[in-house]
Amino acid sequence: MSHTVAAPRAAGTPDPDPALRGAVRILTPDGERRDDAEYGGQVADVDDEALLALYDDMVVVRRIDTEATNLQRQGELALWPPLLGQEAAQIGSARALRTDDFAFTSYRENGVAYCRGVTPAELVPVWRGVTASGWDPYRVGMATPQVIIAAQTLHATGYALGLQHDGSDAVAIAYFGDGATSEGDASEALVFAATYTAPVVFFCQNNHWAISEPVSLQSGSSLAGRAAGFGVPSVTVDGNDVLAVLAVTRAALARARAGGGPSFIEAVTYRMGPHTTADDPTRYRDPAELEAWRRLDPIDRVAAHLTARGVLTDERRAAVTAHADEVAHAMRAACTALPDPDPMSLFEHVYATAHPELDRQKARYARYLDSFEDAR
Amino acid sequence: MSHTVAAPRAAGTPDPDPALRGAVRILTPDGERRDDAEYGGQVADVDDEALLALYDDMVVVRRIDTEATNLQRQGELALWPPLLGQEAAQIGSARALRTDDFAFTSYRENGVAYCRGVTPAELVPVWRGVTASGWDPYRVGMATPQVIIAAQTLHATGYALGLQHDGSDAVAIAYFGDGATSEGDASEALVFAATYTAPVVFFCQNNHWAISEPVSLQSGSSLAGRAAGFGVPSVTVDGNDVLAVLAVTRAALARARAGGGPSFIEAVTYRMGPHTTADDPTRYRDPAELEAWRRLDPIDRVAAHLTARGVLTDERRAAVTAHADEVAHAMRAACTALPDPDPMSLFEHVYATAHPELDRQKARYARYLDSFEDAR
Amino acid sequence: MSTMTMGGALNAGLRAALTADPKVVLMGEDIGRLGGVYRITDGLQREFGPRRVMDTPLAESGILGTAVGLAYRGYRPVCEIQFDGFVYPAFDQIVSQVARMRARTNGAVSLPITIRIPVGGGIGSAEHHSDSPEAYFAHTPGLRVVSVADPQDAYDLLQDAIACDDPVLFFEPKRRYHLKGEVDTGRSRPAALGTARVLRQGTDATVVTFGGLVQVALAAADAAADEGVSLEVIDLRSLSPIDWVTVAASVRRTGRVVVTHEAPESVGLGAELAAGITERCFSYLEHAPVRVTGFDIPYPPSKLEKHHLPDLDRLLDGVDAALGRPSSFEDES
Amino acid sequence: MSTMTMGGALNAGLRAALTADPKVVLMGEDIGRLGGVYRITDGLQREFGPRRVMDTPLAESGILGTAVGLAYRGYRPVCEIQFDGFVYPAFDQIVSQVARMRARTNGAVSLPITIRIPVGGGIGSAEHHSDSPEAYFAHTPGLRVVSVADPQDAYDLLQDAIACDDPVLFFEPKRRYHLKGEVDTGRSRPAALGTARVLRQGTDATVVTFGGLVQVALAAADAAADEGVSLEVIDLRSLSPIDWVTVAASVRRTGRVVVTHEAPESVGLGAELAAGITERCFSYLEHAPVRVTGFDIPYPPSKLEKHHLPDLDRLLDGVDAALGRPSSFEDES
Ligand SMILES: Cc1ncc(C[n+]2csc(CCOP(=O)(O)OP(=O)(O)O)c2C)c(N)n1
Ligand SMILES: Cc1ncc(C[n+]2csc(CCOP(=O)(O)OP(=O)(O)O)c2C)c(N)n1
Ligand SMILES: [Mg+2]
Ligand SMILES: [Mg+2]
Repeated sequence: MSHTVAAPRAAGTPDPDPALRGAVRILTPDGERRDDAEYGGQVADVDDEALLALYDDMVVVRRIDTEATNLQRQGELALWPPLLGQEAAQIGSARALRTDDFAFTSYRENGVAYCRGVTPAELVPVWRGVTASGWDPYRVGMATPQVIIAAQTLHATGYALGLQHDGSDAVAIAYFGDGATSEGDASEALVFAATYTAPVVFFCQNNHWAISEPVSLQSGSSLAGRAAGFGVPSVTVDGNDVLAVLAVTRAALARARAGGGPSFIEAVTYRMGPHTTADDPTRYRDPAELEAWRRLDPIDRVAAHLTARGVLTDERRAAVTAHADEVAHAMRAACTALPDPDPMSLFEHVYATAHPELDRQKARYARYLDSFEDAR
Repeated sequence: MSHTVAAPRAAGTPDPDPALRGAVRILTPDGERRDDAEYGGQVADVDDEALLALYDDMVVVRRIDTEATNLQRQGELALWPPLLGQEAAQIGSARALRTDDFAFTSYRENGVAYCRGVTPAELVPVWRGVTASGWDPYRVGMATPQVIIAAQTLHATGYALGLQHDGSDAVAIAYFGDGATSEGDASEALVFAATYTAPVVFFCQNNHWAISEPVSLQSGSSLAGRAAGFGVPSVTVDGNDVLAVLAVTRAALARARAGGGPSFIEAVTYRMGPHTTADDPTRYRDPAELEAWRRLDPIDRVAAHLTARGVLTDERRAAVTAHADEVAHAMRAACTALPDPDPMSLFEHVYATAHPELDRQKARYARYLDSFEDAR
Repeated sequence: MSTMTMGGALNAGLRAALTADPKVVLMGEDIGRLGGVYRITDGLQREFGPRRVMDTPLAESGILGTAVGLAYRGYRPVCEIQFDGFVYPAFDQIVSQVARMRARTNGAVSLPITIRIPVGGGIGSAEHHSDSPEAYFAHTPGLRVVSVADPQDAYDLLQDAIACDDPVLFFEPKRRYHLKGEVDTGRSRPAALGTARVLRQGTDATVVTFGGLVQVALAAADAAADEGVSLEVIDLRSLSPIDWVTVAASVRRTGRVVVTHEAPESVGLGAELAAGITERCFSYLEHAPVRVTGFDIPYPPSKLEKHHLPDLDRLLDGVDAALGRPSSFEDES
Repeated sequence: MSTMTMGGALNAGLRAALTADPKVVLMGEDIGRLGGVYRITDGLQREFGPRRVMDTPLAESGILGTAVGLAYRGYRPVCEIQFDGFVYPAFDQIVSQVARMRARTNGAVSLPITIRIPVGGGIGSAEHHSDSPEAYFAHTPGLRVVSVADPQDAYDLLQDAIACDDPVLFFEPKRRYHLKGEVDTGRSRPAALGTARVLRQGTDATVVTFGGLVQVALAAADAAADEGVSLEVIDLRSLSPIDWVTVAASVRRTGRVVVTHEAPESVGLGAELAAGITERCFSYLEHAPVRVTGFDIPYPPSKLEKHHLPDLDRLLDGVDAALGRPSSFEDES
């Protein structure tokens, strides 16, 4: 038999971006809420107030993002990877999770972290370079950011196997980018997940870029179609539609909880900012592309919808802004107050059990530092 | 949109093995030659005499395989990886190649090597442990066997890029097993091949086993379907049907030559022997499975067909057997005559250019060996 | 107390670990029904089921990467890499994930993963089946590296490795799988992890080695004794960290040392031993530490391996060098 | 002769190689339109086209594996690995394929692949962006390893590496990309590949280093001179093979040596240097070779890196140790 990738299902709305054609979409860019035969039921409970909460989340994480970017520009952080434009993908998916689910992410998922209960003050220390880790993964159900592209897809799969062995109905979720799909680890994760029917959700944010490389360099066909080839059911969703993302993630989680195994979600979104604060996207991308995506802004459409419904009044809008400002200011204050780490902490947490060689190096370095004290 | 793997195309013959259902098949297990609407034209030129030549090839490589297995049992070879049962997959595909095409294989493709012009005497020295390499890859258009599972899939892809840069219409072909599809390298090769539209054919012999592991452990769905998910057109073929394999390989090569890029062929076959002579398959597989596959023997069906057509007379059968015996005897003679290598050859071919440190080690070892000479 | 091969002792050790701790899971290629290509996991899947003794897809990065996730969830994965030469596809997960996770999480996450690898040559095998990759891992902070040499140690150290909250690379010299010895599986004993042992006492020179060469060193000591040379033999056991106390004490007594391993010489474990010994014993040394190792070449075809691998004669040649006697070690520069 | 940064010299070197030999192709992540995250390939895709300067998918094993195939077909791939910490996914292709292909084919197949890697710390970067992985590769037979320290050498050695029929790991200390110097791109000169250079002559002790620490060693030599201590400084340049002739000659003259690198100490390049120097210069040594290196820890958060990386003061502390003066190096065992 000959195989070809299944054709995308008939498009609901005409859309300039081919990647979005046929993607699950519930809230249109104009703010119109539509039903979706397959996934609509997953978010039937999301009323105006609930949607407003999602709006609040998105505004807050964008504000965190802006503040952190400023902190970097001001020299308070060494680096920051902005999520600008990806708020719906992150909030919609992370708000679908249960407390006992577990997220393994890359560096860009500060919105996910926020939803998991990582405090804004915990988000910045790593990027300031004062510590290896901002939070305890077990407290929030989220691993610390992974820098090695795609490595966490396997960690999530293994964690899911552990959940399966434990007889838990919790689920592991892996977050990664479009670029990450090229790494062997991402494919091996699909193999392992399919083979063991592991309760894991692969959540790919196709933000169209891997630093300067467009997604077309990573794949000639749809990323969701790739997962299907591994026997992992997949879906493409409008990643800038927080309701649709919530819906498809809930569906994937439900399948995993019921023993149905892994799923793959391709959230089609756009990295509106630079790769990191060290990057200059004007070197490689067309400003027109950015403009086109601005019209699909994930926050604007929720605002439009809620405003049209009379829910998002000026007063409530101001309250959301105030909340965001408050979070951002707290983060800034916490950040600038962070002390430099103790030099001798270099030697901590390398091993769990005694290690004479490292102890020797530590003792020597202590003597070395002391010699400067003595010299004073 | 939701993706699922395309359903296999309607089955032509009822077949006990699901993997074969819907596979391209031209010569039935009973020896009946049928047409195939899509691929039949590729082998329209293969008349009785041409088929007899393929029969001769298969008998010879099976005989080589048996002889080498015996050589191992007799202590003349350290190890041998039998191809028993995979003759049609290897001969059908390799006979589709042009001289200037290039094959990158694993350790089991002795049938491919035979077709490329590797002499039987060149097949055994590596397995005897007297040399690192039995042949010059450039003379025969085939790399020496790859032991690291799936590594060669990338080499073939890179070679294909070289062909593309050169403006050649030659093609690279990678041979690998069902187990190999799990390795990250195999997936990365599909990514690179798809991205660059590289003229490479991925030829997967799904022989149902990776040592003791059944193919179901590597994949929950069809291996050909996996390639399709990467945007690489793929086809499943009855790997025990030499004509069908020839046909689909010719089609894939033609696409590549015309600039159509990579293809993936899943040849469904069966490893009738042990993994290697060091393996004992009775520990892990059901003898009934082997029996079922014996009925699909790749040589028997050609013999049945040619006998029914009055082409394979007793006389011609005897001639083929005599040819096979002659090749086997020559291989045995060459093998047992192989001298042990010179100890100082240890230091050869590590670097192309002078390397003082290795020269020092070499000189020291020469002095060391001399000291024994002196002591005599 | 019973007689076992080293392979048998490892099998018994895995069984004991699976029995003692429900969090222990075994992962690897062909370790289930087949019991591993060396049968080290023989019968364990039948006994403990496919969830605890998992045949994995053919992907080493996948094995280690999922082991990280399992350990993150509180399990103690014991991964088998089928042969030394197949550990490299997992290198990234080992050096960037397994080794660093504790540091990365400020101690919140332990990855008590044991990575068992049949290593080394001497068995007439094909390419990629005879590597000695210990230096790569001994250079990597966050890992512990162990190499066993006999049945009792194999049993004991495997228990220690699995119980250890740090990740451990556990090297099994495949040419000693059939080595027999008495094994006491019941004894209570101090953890041996991290310690070397003096296997034979001597006064003229110290031979430091590990794994498959321990037997060679002992045989060399016998041969040397016949010629009136008294060799002390140390089995390092722990390659990271090195038990410098034991090693330095010996070299200070003998004043001469030969280190030997199968891996290539340059930047091998022997370099660390020679450097560390010189640092600790400089004024006691009568001669520079001598290295007798595999050459700086890819592992050769099997008919040549006897030339590549240090054997009794090459070791004694090195001892001659250390003793200042005529040897193939001339003044080279 | 013109003034260039090291990054500029590398860019000029790549341009020269692409111009000189149509078989040279560049491969890597973000090297095309962006010109690489460090802009080392800036403008080259525009000049030579996307076939010769190839942006690759995000997969390091894929980059090296396809480079093997391209080299098999007669090309000379120059691969950029974006940062040191991202070379490990390609480790298998490098150690099992790139390093061994010549030996595996009895010399029939050459793989003249250059693997460029920005390495090392000192730039305040995130995890996995400051590793010094040279020991892994210097331990691997079949590879050559080069580390450059200034613009002229960067230009020259890059030409040598690309022209060499052996695979070369080419380490670029990223904290020196902006270091400026005079570069003569036209001179004809003997190939420098494989040779060390004495950058400063001295009599009291030899400092052996490479890459990013060369500037530190030169500064330390200045500081030591102020205190009346005369240091000889050697830039190793070639980490595999090591130019023992140059190193040993110096140490025989000075009798004391400090080796320094950023990588962790255990089984690092410093171990090989200390061992090899002791073997070659034992009777000339007044003190054991001293190692001043990064600690045996995963690279720390950036606010701590100044403590982890050898700097002028730590280097002088090591020099004190080598001179037998009070230092943090006590008699440890
Ligand atoms: C193994 C590895 N290779 C390369 C890099 C360098 N790098 C960091 S982010 C990045 C692009 C990732 O793109 P994508 O997966 O799409 O995620 P995004 O940044 O868009 O969120 C690259 C190449 C890395 N971190 N790890
Ligand atoms: C990277 C790597 N891992 C493991 C092995 C050990 N090994 C050798 S052959 C084999 C099974 C391969 O199965 P498959 O790809 O189906 O090929 P077949 O042997 O059936 O031809 C394994 C696991 C190896 N050679 N390389
Ligand atoms: Mg992206
Ligand atoms: Mg197979």
